[in-house]
Formats: sequence, structure tokens, C-alpha cells
Amino acid sequence: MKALINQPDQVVTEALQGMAMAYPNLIRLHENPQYVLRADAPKTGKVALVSGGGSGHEPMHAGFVGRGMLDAACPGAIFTSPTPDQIQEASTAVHGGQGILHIVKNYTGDVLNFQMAAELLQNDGIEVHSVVIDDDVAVKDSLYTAGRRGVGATVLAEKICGAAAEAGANLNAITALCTSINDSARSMGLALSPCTNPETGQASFTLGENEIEYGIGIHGEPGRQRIPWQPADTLTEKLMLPIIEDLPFKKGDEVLLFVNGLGATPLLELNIVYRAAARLASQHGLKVSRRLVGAYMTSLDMAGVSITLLRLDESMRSYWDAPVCTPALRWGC
Amino acid sequence: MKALINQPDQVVTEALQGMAMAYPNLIRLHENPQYVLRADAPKTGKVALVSGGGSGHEPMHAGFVGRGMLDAACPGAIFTSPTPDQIQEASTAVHGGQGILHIVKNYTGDVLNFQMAAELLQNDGIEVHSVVIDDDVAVKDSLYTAGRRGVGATVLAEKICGAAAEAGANLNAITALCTSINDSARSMGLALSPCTNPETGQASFTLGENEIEYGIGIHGEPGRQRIPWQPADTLTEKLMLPIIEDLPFKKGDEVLLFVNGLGATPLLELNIVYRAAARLASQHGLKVSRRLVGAYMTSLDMAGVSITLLRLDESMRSYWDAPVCTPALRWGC
Amino acid sequence: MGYAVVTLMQWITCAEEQFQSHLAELNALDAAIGDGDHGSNLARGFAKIREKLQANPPETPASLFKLVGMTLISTVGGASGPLYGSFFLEAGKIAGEQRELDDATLARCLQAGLTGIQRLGKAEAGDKTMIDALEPAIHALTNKAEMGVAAQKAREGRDATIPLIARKGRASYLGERAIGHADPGATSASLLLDCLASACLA
Amino acid sequence: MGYAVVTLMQWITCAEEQFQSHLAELNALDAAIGDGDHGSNLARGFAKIREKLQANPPETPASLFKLVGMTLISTVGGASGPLYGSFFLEAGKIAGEQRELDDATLARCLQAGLTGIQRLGKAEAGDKTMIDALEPAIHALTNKAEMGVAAQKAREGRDATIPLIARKGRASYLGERAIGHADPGATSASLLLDCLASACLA
Ligand SMILES: Nc1ncnc2c1ncn2[C@@H]1O[C@H](COP(=O)(O)OP(=O)(O)O)[C@@H](O)[C@H]1O
Ligand SMILES: Nc1ncnc2c1ncn2[C@@H]1O[C@H](COP(=O)(O)OP(=O)(O)O)[C@@H](O)[C@H]1O
Ligand SMILES: [Mg+2]
Ligand SMILES: [Mg+2]
Ligand SMILES: [Mg+2]
Ligand SMILES: [Mg+2]
Repeated sequence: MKALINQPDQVVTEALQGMAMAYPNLIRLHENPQYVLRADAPKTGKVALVSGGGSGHEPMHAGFVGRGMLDAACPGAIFTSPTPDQIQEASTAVHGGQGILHIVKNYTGDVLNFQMAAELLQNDGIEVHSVVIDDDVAVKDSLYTAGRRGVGATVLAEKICGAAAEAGANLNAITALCTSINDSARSMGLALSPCTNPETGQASFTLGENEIEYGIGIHGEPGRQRIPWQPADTLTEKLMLPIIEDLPFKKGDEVLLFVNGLGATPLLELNIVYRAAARLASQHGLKVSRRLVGAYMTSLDMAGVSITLLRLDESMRSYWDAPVCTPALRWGC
Repeated sequence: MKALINQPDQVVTEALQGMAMAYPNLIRLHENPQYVLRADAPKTGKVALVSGGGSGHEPMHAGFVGRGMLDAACPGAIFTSPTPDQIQEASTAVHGGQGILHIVKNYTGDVLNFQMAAELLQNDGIEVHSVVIDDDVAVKDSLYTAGRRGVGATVLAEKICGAAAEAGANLNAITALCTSINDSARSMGLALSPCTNPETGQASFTLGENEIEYGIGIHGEPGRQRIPWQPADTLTEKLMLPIIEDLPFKKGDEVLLFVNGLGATPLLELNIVYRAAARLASQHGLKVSRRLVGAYMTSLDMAGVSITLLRLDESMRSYWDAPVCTPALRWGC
Repeated sequence: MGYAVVTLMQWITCAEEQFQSHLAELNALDAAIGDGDHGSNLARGFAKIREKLQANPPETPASLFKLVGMTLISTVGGASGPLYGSFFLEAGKIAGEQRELDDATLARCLQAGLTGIQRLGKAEAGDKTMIDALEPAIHALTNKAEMGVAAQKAREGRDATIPLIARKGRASYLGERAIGHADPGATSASLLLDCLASACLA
Repeated sequence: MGYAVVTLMQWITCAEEQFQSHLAELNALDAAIGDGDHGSNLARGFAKIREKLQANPPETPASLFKLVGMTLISTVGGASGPLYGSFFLEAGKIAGEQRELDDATLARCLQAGLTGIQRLGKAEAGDKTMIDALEPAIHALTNKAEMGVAAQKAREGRDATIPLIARKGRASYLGERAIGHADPGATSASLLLDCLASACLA
């Protein structure tokens, strides 16, 4: 496979090493088991935020470790959830005596491994709360599915809860905040190309010249539907309407609009999608007061985009604005 | 062509509109002619920095407009230099009475159009200096070429000179600083895939399953040589050695290491390249004291990477560390 | 017959070989309705198990099962890591101190393992998961069937997942698009039963 | 013969049509040794020219040339915008107030245009640029050749760029890899001369 890698089975390890070398002031890498932690961890007296999941979604999650966001991230193999002992060790290493919040995306693997880790930590006498993020409206939430996937809301929850933890909020308050962010956020994505797993060299699916996977997740899994290409404004509407209708978002709501690139889509195109999404939001009476545009939660080299809307309240907004000092998100420091 | 666009000839305009909507506090967009300027321009009493070039390299240049970096950016059509009147109007709009520095990449089109603009501005009584960036060691610099291309050093020059302008340095001093950055920087890139121009729908070249274009520019032009795929560490060495030898960089030099993604290459891979590059730098006795890793100067959806080394002196280092408040580079604010 | 630790080691060794040689096939099945890593996941886990077994051969069935379960949990990740891991951990709890398991005890071990998977993953037969291969096979063993018959049941269970819509795991996101594909976990479970049958014969 | 503004407008209209119909071909030539936009660049510039000519038909050759030159400079960008723009601006300066140019004056206009391109771009014949088509054609006109002959010279000049290594513009980055491809600028220049010849005949 033609990629900038050495050994396929060393991709994640070497990338983490490179990242740690590039941000020595912000993060540290622990190997065996693999996790990334704040350079100044553990922060005594602060609730610790730990997240993680399969690799291949960079900069998520390791790029969000640092002051004002995560205390530790546990990267699994490509698209494979981390293991319980990895999560347990990372959590223990950053525990500052005030308990731990696990922010977990709703995939069977992530949920099961974090659940096992939480049990191990509780056996060690460490208080752990978990919030499962499930914001993807492409998936029907019913008894007959594994429930909605966790996608873009994860990034927003990590930023906002990270600021709350930094400000000294306690575990119950941060857990409630995280739950409320998840309840107030909805997402949807589409892909213009498959992604190729560097560990296996295989493309996740094949798409015709003119085809799009609509309702895609972030692991190269096929979407709910295959549709023909349409102009960006139309495709954006096909993402925005199900999002707006689902919560439902209402006239007068203040929102954060997050346009996320899946990896290979140029910023030029993300900006065109942002333009269309912001216009649609206004047309529906939503007040877009905060925004994020860029590749923050990717699927390797997939071309495509996802959109997330988060209904902001005052505390979310001010935590969003608070300083964040991580490799991938940075302001106020 | 399957991209997130509407009309092919509206790609640049709509993307700029989207960008301006996403960063209302940092930048403003002027249409007809098209340019992006600081939200608070003109800054009286400050030297104004203006850059520009073809579009398709996002976030460069419009993403670098803001406090501590550019006062204005002039985006041309995809891969096509802006026009003299566009540059003239942008420069006039941000002129703060202390003269203007044009930072120009060494391509015939960019050089000619900026040169014409400078003449127009000088006729209007505005003092304009120009520094032409030509850091690409893939091109032989001789009487028999258009000279070396301007690549990665452009981003670094815009950041560092922007900080100097913000700190109140005068036009002569900033021009000298910019020249010295260009003299102290070298770059080289390679592509794993062509890019596709959304205005024409055409791929820039075709590459075999196992082929790489080595010594590539940023406009989809073919490189100097086509080579077979090799592991990331070897490819990184093939970029680093010509860079190190060219200046030459010497044992003990303090450097900034910039690993730049060309668009479609996942951060995972950029981090692997950064790891290899930083190791090579150490092995050559270079002290990497600052770094930048990410997609800052792209070629649309091209997969590939470029590396830039800048030999830092104390003033460059402190201007690099100074606050920068733009859509694409942000710290200290 | 009796299952001493050597026989059970043959089972696990066979599984390692099968997952390695079916790696691409399991990944491809998973790519069709999931994220394309099921083969890589199991191969990674069982490679680690082989390493550990070589370094520290266990002396009882229980310690073998525990080692397999713990290793799967700590090296596989994903959905299948905790699920197959629990399967072996729970099986190990039933095996006790015995040096050799009889047919009935082995069946009880496997049934406990299956219950562990279901407690964790909440899936039922028909949800298009590994359960669809494991349950009919283990049910047959509980009813004193030959091991070869159980393996046959598992293969049938795997094939029976093809026309199903998934209700658990990643494949559940696909709705109707999951129809027409065998479940990767049911396929790996069927390989596991094949190996148990061949270890019996050896 | 005499070149009134109507004849020269036919020249420019023909050029617009030719660049439009050869857009893909010029882009492809440019993709081979440059960045693939030469056709789009010229098409954009000449489309704008047509718009302006329709709104405000110029009355003298000089004002036509000036309009064409200014429009190319302000809408084309890239290398070819300033170069072709200067060509027409300089040509216009020679045309003065005359309502109709004779052969000799037109030749002097074109020669001035060529000199303008060279002052700006510093290229010489053999550098694999538009100069290679323009120079032999304009040289022929200065020596009183027919327009058809000049167009033929331009085509030959374009073809002569094929075996060359480029010394100016983007193609110069390619070294030996530029060999075997016609220069896009020489190709567009040859189309320009073809149009001038056909405007003469009309
Ligand atoms: N809740 C569940 N209960 C039982 N088995 C499940 C459940 N969820 C998923 N599986 C099984 O796991 C398999 C996928 O495993 P794997 O690909 O290794 O993990 P992941 O889905 O995390 O990538 C599925 O084919 C299915 O058989
Ligand atoms: N210095 C120069 N002098 C004359 N012609 C030049 C020079 N540099 C480039 N050209 C011409 O410009 C053409 C390329 O034009 P175009 O593709 O529109 O601009 P760009 O190279 O900026 O993309 C080349 O084919 C060549 O004929
Ligand atoms: Mg997985
Ligand atoms: Mg160009
Ligand atoms: Mg899987
Ligand atoms: Mg060109």
C-alpha cells in the first residue's frame, strides 16, 4: 500500500512517537500499554478526563490531550477500540484524586472495553463515571440496533467538559454537563471515497465515479444509503435537515456549527459546506454563535464531511471559549 | 467531478465566503476584486504584510490573515496567481501608512503580477518592498530555470514577519528579516497521488500503484523524478538530505522543522514522517527547537508531504513564539 | 472422551493458525458490514496467546482458559476482544482445578462462556452475531452430541446469518444493507468449533 | 491591406472562440509540463474581453488593444496574463490614433508587443515559451510576409518547442522531463496568429 508508513503494524506506535516528539510541552507518550497524557499529569484536585478509541481518526483523541481538554487518550489499533487494561492504566496515571470521566463513543467495542476498565478502576477504589456519546442521526436509535454512533459531538464534549474540569467543576457536574452536551448535539456525515487501512492495505468499500455513501460513520463502514453525486449545497441540506429535525432544533436556538473533514477533503470544500450549512441554519432561525471547521475526527484518507450541531447554553458557550492548549485545538494560550 | 462543490467556476468565491462566515472576528472578505483582510484593517502605524497566490493551497494564504501574521491575502483562481489590480486594491485597503511588504512565491506568474502591482502602488505613492521566496531544493537554481520555487518557507516567513510587524518593526527591518528567513530555509516535497482541479475536473498527472513523484511543487506540476514507493523513513531521508546539504545546515544549528501535508495525507502519516525527520535532524547535530506539523500549504487533494528546515536565530525564534491569531495558525490569543 | 490441557492447547493452536490463514477473509467479511478488522483483531490476539503459551505452558484447562481470556481482553480491543475474552474467562471458572475435563464439563464450560458473552453483549440468536454460530453448537454439546456435529451446527449457524438484518454491533447501522453477508464473528466462531472438533480427533 | 478596428475585432473574437474550443487541449498541454490551467486562464480572460467589447465597442485599433491588454492583465493572472496583457498594451501604444493600420504599422505593433513580453519575462527564443511561436511569425511580418505565412511560422515555432528543455516558466522545473511536449503558451500564440490570418481573409 502506497502510504507514508514503515511497517504496517507499527503505524500507530510510530505516529504517536512522532506526535509526542512534536509537542513535548503539551503531551507525553506512555508505551506498553499505549496512551498519551498531559505533560503535567496528574493534576491533583482536578477531575480527570479520559477518552480513547480506535486510531485512524487523527487528531482525535491524542491531539486533544492537554490543558483545558483531555488528561489522557487511549489509542487502539486502527479502527479498534483500546483494551481495558490500557484504559485502566491511563486513567490511573492521570487520576488527580477527584475521580475520572470516561467519554466513550457508542460502538459496541468502545462501550465494552471502557465498561471493563471502569470495573477494574472501581475495584481499585477510583471513582469513574462514563458518558456514552451517540449523536449520529444516520442510525436509527431503537431496540433493534446497537444504537446511534458517537461522532462529532465527542470533540465538542471533550473540549467543553475539559474546560469545566479545568475550572474545578466536580465529577457529578461534569458528568451532567457531558450528558447534556450529548443530548443537545446531532450529527450526520457522508463520504465521497472509501478509506484505506494502512494495517491491512484494504479499501473499506468501493464507490462508483459518481456515487456517495450517505449516512456514513467514521470507521469506513458503509453508510445507510448510496446516492448519486449532487452539488455541495444539496448534499449539505441532506445532512442538515435530518440533524435539525431530530432534536428538534428550534427557531431562536443558539448553536455551535461544526463542519468536520473526514481526512482527504480539501479545506476549500469544507468552507463551501460551511457556507451552505450556516445559511441553512439561519434560514431555520438558528443563531450560529460558535463554529469549528476542519479535519478533527477523520477516517484515515477518506474524502467526505460530517456536520454537527450543538445547541449551546451559556455555560457550554463560556467553556467553549475558555483556553485550550492541545496539539489540535488551541486558543487562549 | 466528485467533490463538495457547486459550480466549478464558483469554487474559490464560495469557499472564501464560507471562510469569512466562519471567522467573523478575525477576517473580512472583499469581493470584486477578491481579497481577504484582517477584521481590524488597516492598522495605522504598522507595516502591512500582503501575500497571495493561486488558490488550492488552503489554508494558505487567506487562513494566515489576522493579528500577528498577514494583513491581506489575494487568492487567485485555482493554481493561478492573482492579478495586479487585485493585489493593488488589497494592499491599498490595508496600508497603515508605514509601507507594505509583499511576500511572493517564486513562480513566473506570481512574480510578474506582484511586480505590476508594486508599480501601480508606487505610482500611488505607497512604499512597497517585495521579497521573493525560493526555498525548494528540488529545482536547480540556475540561469537556465525560472529559479527555485517558493514553498514551505512562505508560511514561516509570513508568521515571523507578521510578528515583527505587529511588534512595530519598520519596513526595512521586516524586509531584511524576510530575506534572511528565505536565505535560511530549504524545502523539498513528494507526492503519492496527483491532485484534481475542481475547476477543470482534471487530475494533474497519473501515477502507478507503486510510484511516487519526487521533488514536487505545490501546483500539481510533475516532480523532477518518478521513483518507486519506499518506506516512510527512507522517503523522509530522501527529502531531508538534500535540504540539509543545500544550505548547508551545520552541526549545532538550531532549526524549526516543518512537516507539511499536501492535502489528503492523514495526520497519522505526517507524524510518522515528523518522527523520521526529527531523528535525522538530531543525527546531523541539528537542534530542533520549534516545529510545525500539519496541512498548511496544500495542493488540493494531493497525497504527499513536504519538509522545510529553517535555521533559527534568536529574533526569528521569539517572533515565531509571539501570538498569532488567524484561522489556521493560532496561539497566544 | 477426556480433554486434558494438551488437547485444549491443540484447540487453541489450531485457532491461531485458522485465524491467521483466514485473516484476509475475516477482514473482508467485516469490511462488507463493519470496519474490516475482525481478522486482524483475532490474529493479533491469538499471536500473543501463542507467545505466552510457549513461554509459560499452563498446567490445567482452567489456567489455559484464563490465559486465553485475559490475553484476548488485553490485546484484541474492539467488540470481539471483550466478548471472546469473557467466553474463555467464564469457561475457565467452571473448569476448576480439574486436570482433564469430561464431555459434560466441557459443555458446561462452553455454556458458561456463551452466557458470559450474552451478559456482556446482550445479543440473542438471530441478531447476526457470533451467538448465531455458538449457541446451536453449544446447545448440541449440552445434549451430548459429537464434537463434529457441534461444528456442523456452528457452520449452519454462520450460514444462517447471511439473510439476516443485524441488531447488534456495527452491522446494525446498515439496516437492510447487511442482508446477503455472513457475520464475521459467526464465521470466526465456526472456525473455533472446527478447531475444537479437530483437536478431539487428534 | 488595411486593418480597421472591425478586422481586428474579428481577430479577437476568433481568438476567444479558439481558446474556448481548445480549452481542454491547452489545459492538457499545460498539465504535462505545468499546472494545467493555461486554457482556463485564456478562456476566462477572453470571455471577459467579449463582454466588454459588446458593452463598449472600441473605435480605434489602439483602444481595442488597450482594452484587450488591460482585461487580460486584470482577469487572467498566472504568467500568461501579464505577458499577453503587455503584448496588447504595447501594441496599442504604437497604434496611436489611427483608424486603420497598414501592414507595416501592424507589424510594428506586434513587434512592440513581443518586446513588451520579453522585457517582462526575460525569455529568449529557444526557452520553450510563447516567444518561440511569436518571434518567427512577427519577424516574417516585419519582413513583409503574408499573414498566412506568419501563421505558418508560428505553427512551426510551436512544433519546434516539442524537443526543447524549458528555461522559463513552470516547465523549467522539469528538466529533461519537459522534452517531448509542445509548450502551451507557444500553442496559444500559434492559435492567435491563425486567427489574425483568418481575420485578414474575411
Ligand atoms: N453485542 C454483541 N454480542 C455478540 N457479538 C457481537 C456483538 N457485537 C458485535 N459482535 C460480534 O463481533 C463481531 C465484530 O468483531 P470485531 O470486528 O473484531 O470488532 P469491531 O466491531 O469492534 O470492529 C461481529 O461480527 C459480531 O459477531
Ligand atoms: N518568462 C516567460 N516568458 C515568456 N513566456 C512565458 C514565460 N514564462 C511562462 N511563459 C509562458 O506562459 C505559459 C504558461 O501560462 P499559464 O499556464 O497561463 O500560466 P502559469 O504558468 O502561471 O500557470 C507557458 O507555456 C509559456 O509559454
Ligand atoms: Mg474495529
Ligand atoms: Mg497557473
Ligand atoms: Mg470490526
Ligand atoms: Mg499554467
